[in-house]
Amino acid sequence: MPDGATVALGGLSMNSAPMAFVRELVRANKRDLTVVAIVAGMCVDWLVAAGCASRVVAGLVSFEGFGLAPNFRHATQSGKVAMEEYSEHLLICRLQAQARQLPFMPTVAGLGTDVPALHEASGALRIETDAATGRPYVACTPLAVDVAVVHVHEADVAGNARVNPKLIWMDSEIVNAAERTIVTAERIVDTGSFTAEPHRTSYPRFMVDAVCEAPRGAYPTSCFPEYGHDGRFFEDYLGACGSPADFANFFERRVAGPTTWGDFLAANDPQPVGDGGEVGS
Amino acid sequence: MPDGATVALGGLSMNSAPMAFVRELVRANKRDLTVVAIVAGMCVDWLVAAGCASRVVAGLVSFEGFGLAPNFRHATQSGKVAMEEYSEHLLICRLQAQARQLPFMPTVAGLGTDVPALHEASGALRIETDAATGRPYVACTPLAVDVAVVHVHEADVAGNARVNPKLIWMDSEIVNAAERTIVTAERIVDTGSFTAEPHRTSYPRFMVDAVCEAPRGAYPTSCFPEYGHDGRFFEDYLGACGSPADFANFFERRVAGPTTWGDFLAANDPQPVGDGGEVGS
Amino acid sequence: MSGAAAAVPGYGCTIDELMVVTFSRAMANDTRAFNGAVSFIPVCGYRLARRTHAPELVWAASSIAVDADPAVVGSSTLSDELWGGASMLANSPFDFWTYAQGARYNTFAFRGAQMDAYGNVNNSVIGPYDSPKVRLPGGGGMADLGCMIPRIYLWSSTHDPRTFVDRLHFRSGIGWGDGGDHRASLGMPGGPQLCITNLCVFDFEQESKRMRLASLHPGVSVDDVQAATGFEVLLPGDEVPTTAQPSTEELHILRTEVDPTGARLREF
Amino acid sequence: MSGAAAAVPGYGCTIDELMVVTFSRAMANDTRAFNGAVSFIPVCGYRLARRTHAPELVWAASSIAVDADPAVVGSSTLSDELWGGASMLANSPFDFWTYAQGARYNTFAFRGAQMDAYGNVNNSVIGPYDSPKVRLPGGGGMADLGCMIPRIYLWSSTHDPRTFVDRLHFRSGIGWGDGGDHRASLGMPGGPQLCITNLCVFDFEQESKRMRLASLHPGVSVDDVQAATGFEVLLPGDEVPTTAQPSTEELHILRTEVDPTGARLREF
Repeated sequence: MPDGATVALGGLSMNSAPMAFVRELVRANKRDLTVVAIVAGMCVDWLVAAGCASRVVAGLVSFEGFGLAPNFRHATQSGKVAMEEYSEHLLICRLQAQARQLPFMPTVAGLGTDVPALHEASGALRIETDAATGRPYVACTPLAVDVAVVHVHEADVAGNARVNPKLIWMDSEIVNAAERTIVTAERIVDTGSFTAEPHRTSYPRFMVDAVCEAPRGAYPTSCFPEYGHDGRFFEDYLGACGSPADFANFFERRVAGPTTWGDFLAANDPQPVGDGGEVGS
Repeated sequence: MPDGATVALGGLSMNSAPMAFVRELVRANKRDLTVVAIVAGMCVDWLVAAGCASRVVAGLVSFEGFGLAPNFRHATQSGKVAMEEYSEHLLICRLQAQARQLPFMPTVAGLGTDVPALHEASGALRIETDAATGRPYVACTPLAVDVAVVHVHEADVAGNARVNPKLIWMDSEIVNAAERTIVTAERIVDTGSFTAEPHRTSYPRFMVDAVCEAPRGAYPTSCFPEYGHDGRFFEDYLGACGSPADFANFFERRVAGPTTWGDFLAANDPQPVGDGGEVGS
Repeated sequence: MSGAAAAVPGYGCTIDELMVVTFSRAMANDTRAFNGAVSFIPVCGYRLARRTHAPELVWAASSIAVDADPAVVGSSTLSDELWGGASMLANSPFDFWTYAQGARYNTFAFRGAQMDAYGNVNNSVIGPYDSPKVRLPGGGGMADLGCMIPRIYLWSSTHDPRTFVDRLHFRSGIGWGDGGDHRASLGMPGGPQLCITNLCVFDFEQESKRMRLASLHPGVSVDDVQAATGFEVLLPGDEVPTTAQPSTEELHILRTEVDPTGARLREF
Repeated sequence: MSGAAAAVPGYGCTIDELMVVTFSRAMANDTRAFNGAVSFIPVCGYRLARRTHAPELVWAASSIAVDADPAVVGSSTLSDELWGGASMLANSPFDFWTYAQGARYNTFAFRGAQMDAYGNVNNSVIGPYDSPKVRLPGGGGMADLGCMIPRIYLWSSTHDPRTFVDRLHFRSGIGWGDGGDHRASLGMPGGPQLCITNLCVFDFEQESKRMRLASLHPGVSVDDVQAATGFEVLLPGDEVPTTAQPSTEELHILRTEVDPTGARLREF
């Protein structure tokens, strides 16, 4: 992952972001990353806080009911980090155009709003009119992604990967669009686990370039159905934002400082696995 | 299902076609149907043999290694039935444009072949050039479907439906495009079966308008993983095509004549359920 | 993280409860809804409607979990906390977005940091776009779903002139657009039906598609609403009615079954 | 339904076996392939390649079952009979077609009822399109995958002038199109690499993109091939080599592991 790369992060809002990998980007002091995240929160805020990201390409960045993402907010307000704003579906369509090698993907999303005009100069989005019906649509051009990073429950060393109980969020869209894909997994399993239930495989080995084991690797976001998001972490994080010094201290102690992922988890003392939603699993 | 309706049939080639429902269309002596079937075989041949279909909209109709679909072949050669020929992906794109209420879906499929020109006059397909890149694409316009009919393993009376172990073929594309959807199911189950494993549901109740129980309802096509296609039926069917009288006799005795679906199965003596592929189920 | 909501004079309930019940009553039996982030009032409203007058109502929790019936509403409306009892976990890019584009879901509710008289919303920036005073989260699916879904509902627990503005700083999501036939001319189905706030209920005047006072919550005057609203509030021809009182049964179900832990107060 | 294939003089195998082995040897270790209907030769070729020189080769049986390793090849190559041992059952509209459009699969093999010198194929009609002598099944995915997949292989077990024609009655699938840079000008990746028949192997001349004789099966002459081919067969600068002999190991694996029941003979 060179400085300056375009990296797309999986997950959605409080759910299933590849936080262990994001923390490694922070610790590796990456610079000038363009971060693509369809609907995101903490993952983007860490990369902005650590100065890794220079550009955020997203439909929404927030901590939901907990509040705004504080570093993202301040860095984009000051102009230190650029926000390339889409709606959720416009961004999906750009990723789909890339994945399917199409000149564009059409959608009605964004018509009548101020979003398409943000991308008129770059040509990323174009409002066009269908020749036959006269209906307007937004032509979403391909969005190139160097590396997608997604978190899964199980992967084998060949790269077969599975989200339990089912791939739900939009991670497949970034995987399909990306030049390379890195998977972090709660568990590394034998290939026999995939051949035993091949209908449950989310990504085949040829779509995955690297696999890293990362137990509880989505913390503090959720990893349904195994664990929920840790609201206390979000509250502590926001609570530390009173002063730059307080936040720097918090970020070093609770995020960037711990040497291993295990050390990080110990520093944050998450509740035991199994406290998440227990639905249908 | 009024005469003249456009009906889309699920399944793919030798697999998972809603044969029990198709047989009821034959027995009800429906007329002038437009039959949409992406990659099909026996289901189309029955409807053509019985004079139900006046138009076939498809990417491929055959009995694969067993031979050509005989009634389809002769009726389209004589002009009695019109073949509206697409490729598989061009047809999917037309269905997707309909499902997503888009003026068209773009694809590179079909470029450089004679297929798009078949649909130039009707405007169903248009070859266009992307304004920004100069790249050609095929604009696939929406294909309206009155009724989709798909076969599943399990459904509840509310219309929730599940294909085991996973929705694999392109049935979702016709369901999403159709005004109404009829599901035939190997088994009717309680809604609790869906709430127990909600990640396995293929269609939610609001996409399904009617459910009919039809055990072994895909016979003589397969219903993976529960039973395979019955090659003997295909061979007998083709073997009866030597003379119109022989075929009429065969069709009455083995297809249209039996009163109930159970009578039909008894007349054809399929092998016991469980002889299909036993993969990963 | 939860606030407290004011009592509604004479109604034996608080304002959050009145808003949920009012939202619930607007839901027909053929409603097929889903919800996005921080949508406690609509989530409670869908759940209540299904338990009262609209048993066939479809609600996809977080846009994922069809017919979910969780024991409680948790701290996020866009998480698996809400998925208990669902009959389907839909996949987002293929299932959800196809159903949304095809208007198989017919109902969506959104709120913005700013909302205008036509039910358009801003959740992107306060201030100039390129150097904003506040960088908000972004519109998420608002720009998409506003275009696709025919029955749009708006709500706000902060009815004040900062929220209800004459001119949005950015249009993140479309309601009735520029008003009149603008939305229809773009080929979009339906449009905003109601806006339910902590002071009143707005509907939309048929020709102009501007917000019009439909009912006042108890103790609230027309002048109160106008003072809290940054655009001119249209009035109905007749006298403005008072928002109907929740029934004892509705309040009981809301308090004991729909949202026993009071998650809806997170919006206050 | 199965036919019989002629013995290959001096090679200790039959022509189906020579075709499978030749196909197999053309598959590099980075092959990511799938197959459609009635594709016994390619299916056996992928399976053999993976067991010999290309252990990393990906083959999605019926385009669905990734890394399948069935005990036998059944009566259809587009059915669940082939799915045993797969590590993934991909969904057709979302997984398969996305991987195909993105050229994540890089290899596809097709045959047509007619094939021309540029590797274009016809599987739609024999005779005039509107009143055909024979209505064939239709191109299925040929018109799609010919455009999307960079490494295209053709094969035929019926090398005769009815199959290899100067002018297709209908172009159901594109190979090199009109030849030269036509395919590239349409923005398509790669193109046909080889055509393996029961008489010979063709490659494609680099400039014109016309079929050129690459090797002759034992006992077949250049004249035999030309007589069986409806277009002028290009010859290489040097003498035409003989198609290489299958090894004992390849034949053993083919006969005992890849296709012990001889399903490949369904093409003969």
